[in-house]
Amino acid sequence: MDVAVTVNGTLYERDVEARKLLIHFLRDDLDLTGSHIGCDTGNCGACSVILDGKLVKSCMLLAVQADGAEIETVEGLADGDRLTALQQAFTDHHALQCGYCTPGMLMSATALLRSNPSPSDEDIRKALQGNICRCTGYWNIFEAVKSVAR
Amino acid sequence: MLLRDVEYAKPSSVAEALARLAENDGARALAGGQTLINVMKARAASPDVLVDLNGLEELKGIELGADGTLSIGPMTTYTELMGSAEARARPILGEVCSKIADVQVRNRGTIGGNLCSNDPTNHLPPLMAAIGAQFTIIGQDGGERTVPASDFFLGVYMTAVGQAELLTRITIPAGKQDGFAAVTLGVDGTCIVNAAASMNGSLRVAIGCVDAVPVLVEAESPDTVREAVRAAGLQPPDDVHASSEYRAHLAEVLAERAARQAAEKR
Amino acid sequence: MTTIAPEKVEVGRSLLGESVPRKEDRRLTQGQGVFVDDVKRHGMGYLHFVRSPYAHAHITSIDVSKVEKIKGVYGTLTGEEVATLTDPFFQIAGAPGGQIKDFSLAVGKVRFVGEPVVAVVAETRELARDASELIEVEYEPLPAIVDARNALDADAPVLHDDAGANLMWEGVFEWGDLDQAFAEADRVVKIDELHFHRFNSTPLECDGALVEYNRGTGQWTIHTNNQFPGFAAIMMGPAMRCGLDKLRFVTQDIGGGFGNKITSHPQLVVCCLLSRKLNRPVQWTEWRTDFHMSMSHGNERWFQDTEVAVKEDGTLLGFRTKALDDAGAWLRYEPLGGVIWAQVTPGMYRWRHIRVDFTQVATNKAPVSPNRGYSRMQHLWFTERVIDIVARELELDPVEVRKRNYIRAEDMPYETPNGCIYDSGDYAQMLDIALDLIGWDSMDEKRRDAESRGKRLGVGIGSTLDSGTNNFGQSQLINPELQFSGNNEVATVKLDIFGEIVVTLGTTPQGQGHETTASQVVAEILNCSLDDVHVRAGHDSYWNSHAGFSGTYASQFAVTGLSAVKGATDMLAAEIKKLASVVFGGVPVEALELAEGGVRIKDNPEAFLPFMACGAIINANNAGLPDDLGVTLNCRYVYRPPFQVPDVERKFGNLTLTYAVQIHVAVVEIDPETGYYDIVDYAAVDDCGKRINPQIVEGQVMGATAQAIGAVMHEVYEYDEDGNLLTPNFYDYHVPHALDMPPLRTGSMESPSPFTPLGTKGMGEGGGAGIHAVCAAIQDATGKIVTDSHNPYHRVWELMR
Amino acid sequence: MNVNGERTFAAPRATVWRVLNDPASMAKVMPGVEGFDVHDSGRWTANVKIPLGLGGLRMKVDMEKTEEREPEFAKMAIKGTGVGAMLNMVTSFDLRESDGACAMAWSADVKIAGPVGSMGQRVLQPIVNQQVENVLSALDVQVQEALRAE
Repeated sequence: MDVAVTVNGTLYERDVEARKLLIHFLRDDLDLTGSHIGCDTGNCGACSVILDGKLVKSCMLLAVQADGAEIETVEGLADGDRLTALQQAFTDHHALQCGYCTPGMLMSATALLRSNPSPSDEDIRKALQGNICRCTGYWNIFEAVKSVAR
Repeated sequence: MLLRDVEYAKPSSVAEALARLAENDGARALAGGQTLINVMKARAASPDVLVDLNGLEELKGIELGADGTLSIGPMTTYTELMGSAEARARPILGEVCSKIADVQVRNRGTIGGNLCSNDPTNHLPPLMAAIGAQFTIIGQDGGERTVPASDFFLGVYMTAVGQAELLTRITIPAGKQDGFAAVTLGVDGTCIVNAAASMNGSLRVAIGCVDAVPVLVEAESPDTVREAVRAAGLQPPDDVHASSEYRAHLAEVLAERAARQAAEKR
Repeated sequence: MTTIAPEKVEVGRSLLGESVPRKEDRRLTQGQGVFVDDVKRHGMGYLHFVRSPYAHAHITSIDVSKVEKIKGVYGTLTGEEVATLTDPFFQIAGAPGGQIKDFSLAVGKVRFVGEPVVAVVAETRELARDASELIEVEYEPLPAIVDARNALDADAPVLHDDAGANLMWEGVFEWGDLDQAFAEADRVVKIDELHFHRFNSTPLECDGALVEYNRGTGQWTIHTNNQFPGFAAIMMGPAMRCGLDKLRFVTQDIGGGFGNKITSHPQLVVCCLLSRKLNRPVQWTEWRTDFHMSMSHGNERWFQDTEVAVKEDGTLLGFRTKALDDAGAWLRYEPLGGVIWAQVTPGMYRWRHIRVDFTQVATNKAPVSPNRGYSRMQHLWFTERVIDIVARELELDPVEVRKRNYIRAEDMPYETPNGCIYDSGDYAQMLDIALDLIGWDSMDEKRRDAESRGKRLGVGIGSTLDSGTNNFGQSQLINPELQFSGNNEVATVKLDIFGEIVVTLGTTPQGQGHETTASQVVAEILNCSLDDVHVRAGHDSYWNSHAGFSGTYASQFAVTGLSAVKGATDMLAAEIKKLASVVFGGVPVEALELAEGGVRIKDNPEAFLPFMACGAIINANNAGLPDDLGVTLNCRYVYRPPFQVPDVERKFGNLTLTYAVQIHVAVVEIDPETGYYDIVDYAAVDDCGKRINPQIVEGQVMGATAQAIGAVMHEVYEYDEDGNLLTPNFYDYHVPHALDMPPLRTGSMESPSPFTPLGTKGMGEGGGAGIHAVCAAIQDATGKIVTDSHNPYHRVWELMR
Repeated sequence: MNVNGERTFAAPRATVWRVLNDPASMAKVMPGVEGFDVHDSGRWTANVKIPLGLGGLRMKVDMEKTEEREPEFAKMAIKGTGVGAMLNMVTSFDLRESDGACAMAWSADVKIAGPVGSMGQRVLQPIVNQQVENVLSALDVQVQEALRAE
């Protein structure tokens, strides 16, 4: 089936099987390998992307369902070499270790700060609940997000 | 992560969706997909056709009637419901939805999907049973019928919505004295046992995770809820998270807690 | 938590001990890391495994004929083929465990649910999985052995006929004089059974590989996320009947390891065989459910018939116990777990009389292999449980019992009953710091407050050691025939033609920030800016900067890795000075110093030779240099820790070089009606000697703590009586998420190790302390003895009934 | 998993026995039967699609009568093989005359292996109970039909 999606401002048109999940489409067909896969059950959030302004897990969506959609992935966050405040905060606060969950984590935090620029500690935790990190224990991630909250 | 081959249909109307479902008894309606797609990843189920209901405006929307009755379109996402001014007429709805899974899932998962999948660990089936929701189902012929929760939930992953039928409306009577209590796997995780209560004249408590469908008990007051649950003679399933005995015990404790919450609200 | 601003990093002050931001982060925060599943090659095929649905069964027939006809299916590999193309993997164990025949696919029999039986390679991932469903495997189910405690029963089904029974390894460890200890004892505390459960660290990235075979050279290039290529190589080479020169391992970014990515060698062999058979690159992605069913579970262990000899005042004299270890279906790294625990034989305590009868058995469950805290975690949980059970039996304060028995700071370095040398630390003072952080003095008040809210509050301590830098000689205590001992790591530091300082490590970091800490050491020695130091990401055996034990495991980079970096950089610094002394016309090297990205004469800073010039001279403009100069500006150094071969008879000797220390305190509040509980407060104090980058160290402490909290509350690989895994994914295997995390207070001490070049100690595996602390807190809150390391709500509820 | 129970049929024992031993009726009793082969009086094979709501689970089911004491007792070994699931079941029933009606005490030991067994673990028990209930009701219908036919 034909799919046309705009990812990070670029239009991609491809012919894919109906059964292909959006995450596989992004990684294998579009070579956007920043979004990751960490589970089979929609729990880990490593594949989180922003689809038409909504944060979703791209492993629980068929690529064909994204036809006509605007998608933002981690590759689209930084402006050239200029990191976003959030990306910088992640490094300043040592909010990542292996970096595998980081892309999804950044997308979730980005979505949070757009809808709620001044989140409480509880808001931050709730916003990141859908993203599993096995390295950091989350504490430094909370700090990083808090540091860019207004 | 790799699904079996499947056909994808994107109908532009409920009528067309019904037609596509009727064409093939291997066709399944795709709502939010937050359960179905995962089951398909495990290849534990493999529909021949997915009929995508996303984008069907007929199945969306929340209306608040003059008498306080809420009418909710099944394709309303949890997030939409949580943000809906109308839905605040029955505060428990938003409160419970905010505890389901996580932001990403709530952004895509739908009220109708949660109800029609009727996974025993879901939050909404017991809640709807307790608050006395009515379910409107449209048949292949376009005729609609409305059933109460007691006739809606038939078994695990089975409801009154048959093949080539769709849930079109969830109707919720006015009320505020509701409660919900659960013991979950981690904070706000998968329910081990949950219970929803509603005080509306009588006290109705529905318990989830203890049987294929929510178990409804009625009681005079919170003080007698435990007896009522005991009288229901539950035989909950055993699994890695809880013994049958533990679930039976939680059912009593949580039913009472939900009931007290409900009773304390004014 | 402090924010680290880049300007903190400047030349001229010590970089060792600075929390400089990580060099790795720039690519990782932009989704530009290269993880194994990101590696692609033209014409590659995707591999999917057909896995056993049975815990134990004979394979009566395999029919692949249906799939080989399908367009887009490239080919298959079965156990029969593997058995002819390869030899069984080398076994660490002697008889009986050593007699088992372990191949990379099941041959004739399956021994656990999820065991790979057939591999199929196809044009797409989806097609490969479709094809795997068309491969017909007939099984004849056999009874399964799931509970290790029944594995040695006369009527128990036997996994490996070659071994004759399910006994894989056994050994008696006895030191001191048990009879005397028990004779002197006022009390003997008896504990029937303690159980340490089965779980692992579930790195978010599962295993994987992309393997290319070069017909011309007969060499395989293995792009993988295996965290111990040195070990994979010595397992794979002999099995594949090839020299290690034929196996090129390449890693880059690895999405977490925690020890769980050491034993992927069977799957890597399958990829190698298929890339050769099909003459195309083969890509394998392990999915989450595959990982849970088949990869690297942590050792499950029972401690039975424990007896503890104590004085009335709580002085610990000694203990004896029978340890029963469940290895699962295969010995992929085992039975090393049978000795690794001995690195911390007495835990943190001064008792001198100890006997452990250790038995390891096979069961129809996934094979175990190292998991963060490998084998010591189990043993330290045991010693900590013993302390708290003894305190309860003697009605003493657990704090007092610990302080009375902790090894004292003034006794450091301390030789344990089995000859290990604890290098440094002040356990009692660390405990005080931890109790301070948690507000120990106001605990009774907090208890009353909790009670007023209908909750039961409990507080518990976990004190552990993180023994780092293995002496592989300990393997000889398992099997005297083995020819392994000591340890080593390699680093190469070179000055290139335009003055680039290029560092090549032998390690395979998975988030530990090696590129950053290595740069700190190099910049410190060469007295240059961090930005001038370029550490190659990942590992490549082509770089010739690795040795037999290269890899990232067992808490050792800060010692082996950084010592190698220091050694190589010291060599380079000396060569730079040697070159400069010639260029400056014979100025003695003592008169030279490295500064501002070059070398200069101390009392004549005008005489300055930038690194760029040094690199250019040696690499491209070297005519006229003295014949005997002996300067290459390309320095490879192998660090070798000072170890002796242990005494095999007495099972005595120094098994590890350093001992980092962790003291954790947890406060829980339990809902007595449901058993549901929250960790409401938590303190973690860590001492890993000299910290090169405190922020990275603290990150390791936090991560290990979170894993401990997950393990004690939720994470378990539980099987039903037929050997079906009941927690095969993150749906039923709940790992802590953001809302599950308690408030955390961290503290630290620095007791430099006298035995390491930088005073550093390996660290990162100390999280076990959290399991002990929470178990102790639950015991405190419920007043019931906690006998299991896994305490989900229903178990706590049962405790309280 | 072990399930058992007792069910009374308003029919003489002989009738119930006949139904239970008639492949044609059994084909109507088992869930989602798509094909049914009789090898001999003691061995049947059925191709079934067990309805599981989210989608049917296809299986080839071999049944073999391992024990029989006409007209009161029979024991069957049932082996189902499907993609992702293996079913092994031993079931037996005991028929008793009780004033005109027939009481059937039945029990089944059900083992389900394979991904579905693990995945669906938390819902398996309710599903099995559900299927058993369906089978028994269908059996009742068959018994009544047989009765009318007599």
